[in-house]
Amino acid sequence: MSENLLLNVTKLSTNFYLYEGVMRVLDEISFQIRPREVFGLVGESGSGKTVASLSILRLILPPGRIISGEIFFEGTDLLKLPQKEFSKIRGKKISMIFQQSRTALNPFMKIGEQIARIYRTHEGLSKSEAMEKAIESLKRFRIPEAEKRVESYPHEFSLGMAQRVMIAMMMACNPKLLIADEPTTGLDVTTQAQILDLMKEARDKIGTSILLITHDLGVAAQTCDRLAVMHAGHIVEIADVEVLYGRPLHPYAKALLNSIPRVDKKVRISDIPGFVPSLLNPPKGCRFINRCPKVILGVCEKAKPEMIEIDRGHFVMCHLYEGK
Amino acid sequence: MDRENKTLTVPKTKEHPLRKTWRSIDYSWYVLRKNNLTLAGFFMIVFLLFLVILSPVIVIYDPYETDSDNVLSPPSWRHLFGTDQWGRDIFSRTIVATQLDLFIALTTVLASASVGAIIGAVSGYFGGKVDLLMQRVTDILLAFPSLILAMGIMAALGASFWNLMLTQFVIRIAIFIRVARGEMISQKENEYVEAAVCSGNSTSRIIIRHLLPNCITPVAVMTTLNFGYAILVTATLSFIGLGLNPPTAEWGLMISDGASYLVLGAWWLSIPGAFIVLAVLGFNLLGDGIRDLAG
Amino acid sequence: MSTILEVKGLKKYFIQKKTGFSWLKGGKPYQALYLRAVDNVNFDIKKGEALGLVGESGCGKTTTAKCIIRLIDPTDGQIIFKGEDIASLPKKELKRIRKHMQYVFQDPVGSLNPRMNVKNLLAEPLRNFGILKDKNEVEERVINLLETVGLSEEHMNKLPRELSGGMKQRVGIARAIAANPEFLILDEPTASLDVSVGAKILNELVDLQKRLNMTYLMIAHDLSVIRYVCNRVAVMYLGQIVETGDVEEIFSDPLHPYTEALLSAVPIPDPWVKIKRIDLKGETPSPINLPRGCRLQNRCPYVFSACTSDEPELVEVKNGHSVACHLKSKS
Amino acid sequence: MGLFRYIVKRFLLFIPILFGITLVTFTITYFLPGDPAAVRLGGSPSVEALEEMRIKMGLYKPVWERYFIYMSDLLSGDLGKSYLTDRPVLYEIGDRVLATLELSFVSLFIIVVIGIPLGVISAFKKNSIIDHVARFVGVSGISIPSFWLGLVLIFLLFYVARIFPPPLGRLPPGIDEPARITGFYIVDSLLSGDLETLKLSLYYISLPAITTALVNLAPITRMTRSAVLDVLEKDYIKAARAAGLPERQIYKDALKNALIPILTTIGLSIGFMISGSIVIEKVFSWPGIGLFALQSIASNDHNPIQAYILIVGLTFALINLLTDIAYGFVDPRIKYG
Repeated sequence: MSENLLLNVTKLSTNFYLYEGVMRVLDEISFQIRPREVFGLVGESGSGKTVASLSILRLILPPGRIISGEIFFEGTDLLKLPQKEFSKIRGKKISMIFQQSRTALNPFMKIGEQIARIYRTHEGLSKSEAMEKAIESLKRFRIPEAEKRVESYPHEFSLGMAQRVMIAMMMACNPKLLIADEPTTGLDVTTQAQILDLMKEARDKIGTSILLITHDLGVAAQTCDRLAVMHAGHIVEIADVEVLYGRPLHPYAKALLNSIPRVDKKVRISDIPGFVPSLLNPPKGCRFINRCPKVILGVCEKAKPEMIEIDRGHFVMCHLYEGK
Repeated sequence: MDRENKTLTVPKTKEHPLRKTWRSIDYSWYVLRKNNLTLAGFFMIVFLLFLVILSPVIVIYDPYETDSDNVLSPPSWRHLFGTDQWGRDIFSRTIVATQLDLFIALTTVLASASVGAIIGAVSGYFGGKVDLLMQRVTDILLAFPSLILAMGIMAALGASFWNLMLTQFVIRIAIFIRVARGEMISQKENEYVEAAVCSGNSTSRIIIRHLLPNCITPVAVMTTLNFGYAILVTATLSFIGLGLNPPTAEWGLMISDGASYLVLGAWWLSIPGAFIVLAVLGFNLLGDGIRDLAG
Repeated sequence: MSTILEVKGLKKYFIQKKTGFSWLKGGKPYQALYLRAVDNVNFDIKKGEALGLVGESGCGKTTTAKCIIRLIDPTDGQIIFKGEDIASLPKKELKRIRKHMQYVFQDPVGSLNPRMNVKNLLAEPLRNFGILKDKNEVEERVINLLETVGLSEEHMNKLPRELSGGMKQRVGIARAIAANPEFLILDEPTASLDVSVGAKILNELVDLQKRLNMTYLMIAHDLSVIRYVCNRVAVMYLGQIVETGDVEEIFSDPLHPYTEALLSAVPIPDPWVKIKRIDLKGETPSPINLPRGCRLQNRCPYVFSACTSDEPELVEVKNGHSVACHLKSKS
Repeated sequence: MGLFRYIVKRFLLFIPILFGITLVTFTITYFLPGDPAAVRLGGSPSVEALEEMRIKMGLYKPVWERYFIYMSDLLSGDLGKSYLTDRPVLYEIGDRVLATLELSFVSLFIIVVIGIPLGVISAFKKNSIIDHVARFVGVSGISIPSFWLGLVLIFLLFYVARIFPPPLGRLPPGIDEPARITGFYIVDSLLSGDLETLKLSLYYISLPAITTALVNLAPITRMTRSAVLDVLEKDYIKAARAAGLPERQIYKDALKNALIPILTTIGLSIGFMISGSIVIEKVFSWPGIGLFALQSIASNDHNPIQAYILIVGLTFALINLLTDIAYGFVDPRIKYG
């Protein structure tokens, strides 16, 4: 199975060192991404999704630090790679799009130039060749009048268009893996649908795997092949999307899926009581313990549950299922 | 919905109000400690204030009493910092000057800060023609480097204590008006103002109870950063003869006196100079810390 | 059921002055451009009803709502609230109206004064509207209010920044219902919250409406939220209502092409349900330069000659279901 | 078109400021102590002579008329006469302004060469030792009174160590100034090939320039640091890293985008140096416009005081205008907005 993996994250932990104490934002999370798949990382705010994505690209800035774990990408451990080598992978083999693309583009630089210099950096093209490729890549992501638009500055684009530019820029070198951190949050639904279509299209045509980080379970259901649910720095469940929505096992995943209203039919929703625990002083055992309706006293508060495979490819981290 | 769950999940921690105050003091202290420079600044100011408080005890010589037998003497046990060209005790003069310079800086900056903040806030809230006029006035005042403006006004009014106070007030009121106005304009856009309208508040109550408390922070930061600058302006004006008049015990004047005897040594100007640096540096370091705390 | 609010021909134009150099050639010193944020909006809400106002960002939903509570003065039109036209009421009399009409803001962070504690925030409407004066009574009522929205006494002395997002929004709701209003405007009350927290707020809103017999005007861009809370819905596009009717009716049988597209774009949290997307091409035009005729003409897949010449009017096609589309209102 | 409009708008906003500056200088002169007529006549003139002179000078005319006369004189380039030297103020200032400018430019050169790199390093190596040192030096710099620093340096480096020259102006007494070409001694002596004078003028300018630079270094370093830091924390820098651009390129981006605030500070520094020169010139007997202004204040000579304040105000305002316009050229959001 391991030869069939594009990205293998094992026991990755990232801490933030603050005045109040050490914040254990990621606590030994493990997941795998296969080639040509859309892998979703869902969870509520504060669950550590964004930190997970930034950790993969080693973009964690102080006071944060990756403290342990391995991230194997095509057989090399990204965390052990020297900075210089790693720069060659970023943007060429793994790249990332951000939530606010208008702030993620340099406001003083024409977008054509911004895309072209990625070609110049990674493929060593000349100025004019790179510009031609930049136009081509804008066309690929359906930006109208690409020849003219390369001369524009980021503030001249609408939010949706800026997100397309960002995708065009980050997909410039046809990376093997695209990390998309809430790429459609803040966009209108119709624009969101278009952006998600573009990303799926990129996967189909180029074969790029996508790590989609989202809080929107609707987006995850419609876009992802496999899904990991995060809660308070832990991945609590991983499964194929149909399995996860059809038969969620972890009490958090169940509760989360029960809390979303639907547009196609009237459903009764219920909330999850309590709050995401503080990551400064998380519960010693299971981090869902304060909110869980099925706590096993004497077990859940004592030890962190192990990740166990219930079915083929269906992992869950909960004491309820241990020994089954 | 099961309401039982709620009592379980919301931790019942009723915090004593004093404890809460302590927590915020503790946090400020943490910020001070974390940044050694801010802490240093804090102690510099505390030291100077300490000297000012102790002045009735430690100023043993009359700072204006001349002693022709004992001029320009270097530091000794009798005269800790030596004596000046008229035989006056420099230590006593420096302490009295500390009182004077700190007094001028604190009162004038606080005065222009409070007046400026209110003018700026009101003009920013209402906008319109008065605001436009206010803006032009501040533009003009800010068109001059403040030292030059101060010099001009002092030249016109003549060197004296009250003229210096007035000048100090005038040269920095514009900056406070501008800061408060800008803050008011951005605070005004916040939804809590609309919410306050919906809650039935009158305009005056919205300004006083809702907006002004939220405009204080940048004004406060600006105020601390200006204390040091005000001390520099007083000393500089006095040095060039446009601030206070001799024989007042004032740092800038003392340096100016000492400068004439540079050939004989640097004692007579280094002591007051060191005090200026201590005071200004103290306020600047502290101001930087407060800015970090607020930002 | 009696009508509590009737909006007739509501318009809000924002004027943008564009200064140029045409005055050098003897023209005007500036050119006034009208941004037609809300352009001839009509609807009514009956007592006890929850009307949802949906549309994408910039379509004028929030401007409409803020005109109704007069945080923005409308350019034209009538707002009849409990039989009285409040569109042109002088500012002084608005306090009387706002006792009965309240607003819950979208952003729980920005809408609570960061320097006021929960108690003072909630006491403000009680005192200002002259409901309670006595200190102890106010405190009692504040505790009561906090419990109504699922908070408790211990939150009373907290500052907004010490509360989580969900709690802040609940304080916002508590403040809005403090004076026992009959009519509540909810501006995207859950948009900035996590789903599990949002679920709690939505359930509480549904609950409150039943218990206190309140009337809601709820603004949302998320159609599933509307479906959960509202019984009627109005769809807005570029400052106009393009379709209105019962929630079940519109969500199962949308008539306007824009409603259709909007509904088909909502991702459904169910991997088995795949909706066929109806894609609108291009982008929403600027509300400054609006085309003649239908405002959707450049994006609509069914566009025909009438669309470019005449502006379609909102016409009732079925029982209570109205649509503003040349294609549908004719057939 | 966008840029043109922006610039025209800036210029239009500049006009009321110019007007305001003249208003302020006029008001200040109006309140200046002393009787200008008495100063002009000198000695102890008779009451009749004084009265006659007052009428001749228009001192009895209403305020607005005097302001009008002042403005029309100003517009025709007439700054009045210095009654002390009996020469037009314009000439007096023209003789001295280059001394002030030469000192300012040399100091500016030192500041830019040291301050900006220091700020940049300080930002890139945030919280390193260099950063702490730079920040401490920065905050100390703005806390030391320039005149005191000058005196201490004179004492240490001239009286004690005998490394630097005495504070006696631009050249030692008895040395002729170089043939006047530009008015800057360094440039003139270089152009006329007079290496001895060049050496002396560099020697004499060194200490005042170092003093001015030390005091003005702080704002530039601080501003550069915070501007670069500000940019480094932006999302697009993170995105550029995610796109695999080399660190060198990222730093280049950060510098480029931080350029405007740095430019503004440089502009402000020029203003501060010119205004601060009044003190430095006194300490070092530097024959610039600041020293001239002080002499005029001491002898109640109104016109030069007025001219001095006017010129400094104008320079300051003009620099602000220029930085504003520079923004327009660099920031595309202004150009099209």
